[in-house]
Amino acid sequence: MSDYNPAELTVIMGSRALQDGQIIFAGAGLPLLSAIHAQKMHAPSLAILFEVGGVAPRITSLPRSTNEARSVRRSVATPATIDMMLYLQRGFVDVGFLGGAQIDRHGNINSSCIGTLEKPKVRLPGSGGANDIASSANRVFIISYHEKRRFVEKVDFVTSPGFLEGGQAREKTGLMGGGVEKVITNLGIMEFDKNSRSMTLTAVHPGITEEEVREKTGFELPVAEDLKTTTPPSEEELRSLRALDPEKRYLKAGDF
Amino acid sequence: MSDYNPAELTVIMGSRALQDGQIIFAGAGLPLLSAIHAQKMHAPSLAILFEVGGVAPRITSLPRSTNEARSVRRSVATPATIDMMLYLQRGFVDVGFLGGAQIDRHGNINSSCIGTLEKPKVRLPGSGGANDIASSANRVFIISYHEKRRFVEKVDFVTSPGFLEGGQAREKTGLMGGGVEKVITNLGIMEFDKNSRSMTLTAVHPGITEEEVREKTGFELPVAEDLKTTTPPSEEELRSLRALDPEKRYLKAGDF
Amino acid sequence: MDYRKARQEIVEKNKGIRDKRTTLEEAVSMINDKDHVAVGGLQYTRTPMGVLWEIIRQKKQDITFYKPLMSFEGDWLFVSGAMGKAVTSWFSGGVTWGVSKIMRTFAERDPSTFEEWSLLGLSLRFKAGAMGIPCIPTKTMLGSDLEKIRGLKRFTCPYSGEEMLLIPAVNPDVAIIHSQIADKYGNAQIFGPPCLDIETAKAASKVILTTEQIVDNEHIRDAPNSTNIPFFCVDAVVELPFGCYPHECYGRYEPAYEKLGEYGQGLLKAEDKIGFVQEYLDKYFYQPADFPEYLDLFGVRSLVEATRRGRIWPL
Amino acid sequence: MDYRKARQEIVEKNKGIRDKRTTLEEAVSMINDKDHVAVGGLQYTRTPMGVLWEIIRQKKQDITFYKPLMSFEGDWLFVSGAMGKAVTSWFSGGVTWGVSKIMRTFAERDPSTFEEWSLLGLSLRFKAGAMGIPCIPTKTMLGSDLEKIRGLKRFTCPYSGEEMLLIPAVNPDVAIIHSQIADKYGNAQIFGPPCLDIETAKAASKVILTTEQIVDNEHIRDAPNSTNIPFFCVDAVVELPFGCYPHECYGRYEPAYEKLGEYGQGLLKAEDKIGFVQEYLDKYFYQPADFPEYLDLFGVRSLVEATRRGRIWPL
Repeated sequence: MSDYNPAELTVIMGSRALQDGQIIFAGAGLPLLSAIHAQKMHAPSLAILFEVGGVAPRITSLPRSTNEARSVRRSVATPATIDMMLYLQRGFVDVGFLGGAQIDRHGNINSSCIGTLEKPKVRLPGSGGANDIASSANRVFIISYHEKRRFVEKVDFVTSPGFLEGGQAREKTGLMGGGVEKVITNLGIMEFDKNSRSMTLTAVHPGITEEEVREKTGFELPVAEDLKTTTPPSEEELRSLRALDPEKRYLKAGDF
Repeated sequence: MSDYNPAELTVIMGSRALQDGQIIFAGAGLPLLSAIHAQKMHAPSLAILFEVGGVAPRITSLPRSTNEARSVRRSVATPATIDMMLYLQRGFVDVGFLGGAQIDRHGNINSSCIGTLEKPKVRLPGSGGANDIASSANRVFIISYHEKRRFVEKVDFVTSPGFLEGGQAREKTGLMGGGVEKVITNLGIMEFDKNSRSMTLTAVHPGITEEEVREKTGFELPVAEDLKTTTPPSEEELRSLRALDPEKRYLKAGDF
Repeated sequence: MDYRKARQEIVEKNKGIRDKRTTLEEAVSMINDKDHVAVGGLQYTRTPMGVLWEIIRQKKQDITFYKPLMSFEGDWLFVSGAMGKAVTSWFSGGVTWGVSKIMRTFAERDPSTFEEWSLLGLSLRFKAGAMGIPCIPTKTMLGSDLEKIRGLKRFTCPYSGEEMLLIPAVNPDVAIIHSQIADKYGNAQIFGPPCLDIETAKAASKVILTTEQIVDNEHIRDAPNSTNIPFFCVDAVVELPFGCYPHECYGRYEPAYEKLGEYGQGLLKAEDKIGFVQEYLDKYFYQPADFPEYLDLFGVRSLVEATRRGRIWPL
Repeated sequence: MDYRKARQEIVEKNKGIRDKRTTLEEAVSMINDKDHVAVGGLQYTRTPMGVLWEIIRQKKQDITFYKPLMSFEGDWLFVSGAMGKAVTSWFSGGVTWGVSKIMRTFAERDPSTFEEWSLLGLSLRFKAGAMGIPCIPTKTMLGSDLEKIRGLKRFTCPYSGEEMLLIPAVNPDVAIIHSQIADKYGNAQIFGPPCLDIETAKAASKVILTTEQIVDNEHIRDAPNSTNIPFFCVDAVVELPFGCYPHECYGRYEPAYEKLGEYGQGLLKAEDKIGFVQEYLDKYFYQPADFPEYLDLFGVRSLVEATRRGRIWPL
């Protein structure tokens, strides 16, 4: 088995979740790395959209931000930001790929504050386009480092809606996008129960145990009856991925 | 005194109502001819906007339609139709210049039908942008041939709102644009009483009597106390105007 | 179309970067009888005439056509039976050719065949459809009889207290659009006014794009600011030079004024207006074997002259 | 700003084609303390830095700044006192430089100084303002805590029955925008993503435009499709090469990454964060005699290198 670190593993698992021909929104960092990696591996026609106004750019070197000229080079179009975001609302975006400081049982994401917004312990940068992606993308994948303080029973602030209080809450509030389909971490893959819309462990990565995942999750995490084990990253996947981030800006060995 | 026909007279009077530096919407035919004539005479920086998507084009030969490539040549911008029309709603358009099949006492215009819309005697082409101009331009000038069947007590159909039922009716309905300021015809100029918002004759053209105007108006037309007589077209104005329509497509001797 | 259905059709369709080139026949076969079809361009500029021509040839019936301003093509669509209803702000031949007698015949017989909106009102219907919202507030049409006959709802803005009208979104089944250039994926670049084409492309469930010229994708990427419609909106791409003829295509050719005038004058003089149009349809629409043979009826002199007048360098 | 007042300011202003060239000092004197100012660009792309620089130099106070995503310039505006409130969807230095400690200092002390919207939510505020409507429906932010803290009103579409949120329009006092080229009348051509600049230009009462290069009006008329902002929206035009520096201007220069990194790392390491920024302000904002002297602090090597990396032919 090849040697890889948690960041590399997670990005490769994220990449595998993407299909050729999809239209996706991917944030800076690991989500973007997953998307570009997917283009190299199995999804050459995957089209990436950036909120700043880039449609299907050719990304050769990894940009620091998805909102700069470097990230929209050789786009097929450079629409206004509002037009990019409205493509989500109209249903054109197959997948939205998000991270977040806190994620809860029902897939709600917090990127606004730790504590309350009136008296924050930590004020975070805020939604950016994440709320819009979570509200309206046809499906959402969350990519995250798996630790107890991130996977909480209830986020301090719902910046980006998952299934809200669970059950039919999301639909009832009037939202159209499909909500969170998968949560991909360095430990495994979680999906959501059809009725309760609670996060459920459906796959663990090679060498990871069910117990380890539950230990590092801040709420009672159900486990699917047919719990799977993912296929480990191949040499080819790792070689291709590492070439995308030679400076290891994102693919560091520790937490990400 | 120079010799001129009613169409020439009306266009010149329309032209004089425009000021340099204004942003205007002008429909095909006499309104457009007035605007271009004003540019040649006294308003070189008058900017004409066309609903198809032309901003301040250079019009050298008179287009058949304001909606073709010929009419937007050498524009400074070519926005989408909706953006052109929204400039009206946002308040960017100083003057809207309209014609119409019927005009009533309160400046309402009909370009939809003679008779009722359910059982029309004549179905007319419809609003185009006229309703939007009448609704939202900062002020509207109407240019028209003066005859009883056109100047009616009440239009068969309010395609484009003037002061609706008069008084404060226009403001009460929520409209923002200033409404009709002047009606310019081959006989004289009419404005609107500040309270009743009823059409009032404020000027007659040289050689035209008050009685003649009232005779050719389909409703009781009040006359301003200080009724003025307009200055006749100058040789220079006529020469310049005739050069714009050498084929006399619009500047015919008869009705227009 | 229902708001949720309109979104679902976009969600479910294959929006990927793929070769979408096809024939005019194949593309038009995507349109069904009774569909709601939005027509690009405005009056006689950048009309997707080739697609209308093929719609008439394929004997489609009872379609609701949306166009910001309708010109002669409305006559042809009515008389052929392709158009059951015109949704537009203005319907006539052209200012200098008088009011369309065909429009009058149809709309005076059955007023519901001509659904009138103000130009901004109709534009906002497409804008709302394009934005993925079911309605949008406006001041336009307030107080007019257009407000009444369209049965529009009033709305008081809860923030400002302003009295507004709500314009309902429209999401047509198909939008048909003609651009100067496009790549095989459907990235379309329109020069001159884009009219309502961008809004209709996003509002419609399917988009048929004809283009003067298919260019390499790298050419599109050289000037991405000029792309008005991205590939994921488009379902079929047909290369069709002179695809607006006898209407115009900005920067490429002006209208064949003489041919439009011939039709306009002919119609004015004809005693049997419908019969006159039927003959026109037979000659120009049904008889030609293909689109080049249709263009041949106008003749090389007409095409060359329209190009000479209309060409704007460097388009 | 009140809906009716926002319209009236447009109605009354001189919108004509006239020479609007002026100095940076004169242009910025149009901005008052406590104004609402919309800033063009997004994160560190096409920031109208020259105008922000001059705002800080003129010691403007307590302005509400709107920007789709804020970057380091937010630190400088906060510490100088120019910014009383940031209205944005995201506020940080940059993903690789961590969360802004300055933002945290201000927003944790007084949460009302950072008014958060989703990016589409904020975009729609400007869109509504630009369209001349007081609010606009959307699905975005529904059900989230952003809906609650912004106190947004729910709305049921009377045509479809859809549950929507209403986003209130915003009409700032001033929009500040930087374009690659413009003519002296204010016809501005932006290359690369226009971000929210077109919407803000139409929504604002006044527009200050800086541009890399003033070109002849005929050049604008040669390519009217590229004009994003027409002259009648614009009130002042300032030619200001490298006007976004150390941020980037698409097609002309990339960010001075090394200089941003120097600031970002310096701030991370500094014990007295506010003091560190005050020193930075003193050196880069208050000391230079004029904008070229400010650019001189970055040095020719930095400008040439940023240009080499950023230039996209033929811009």
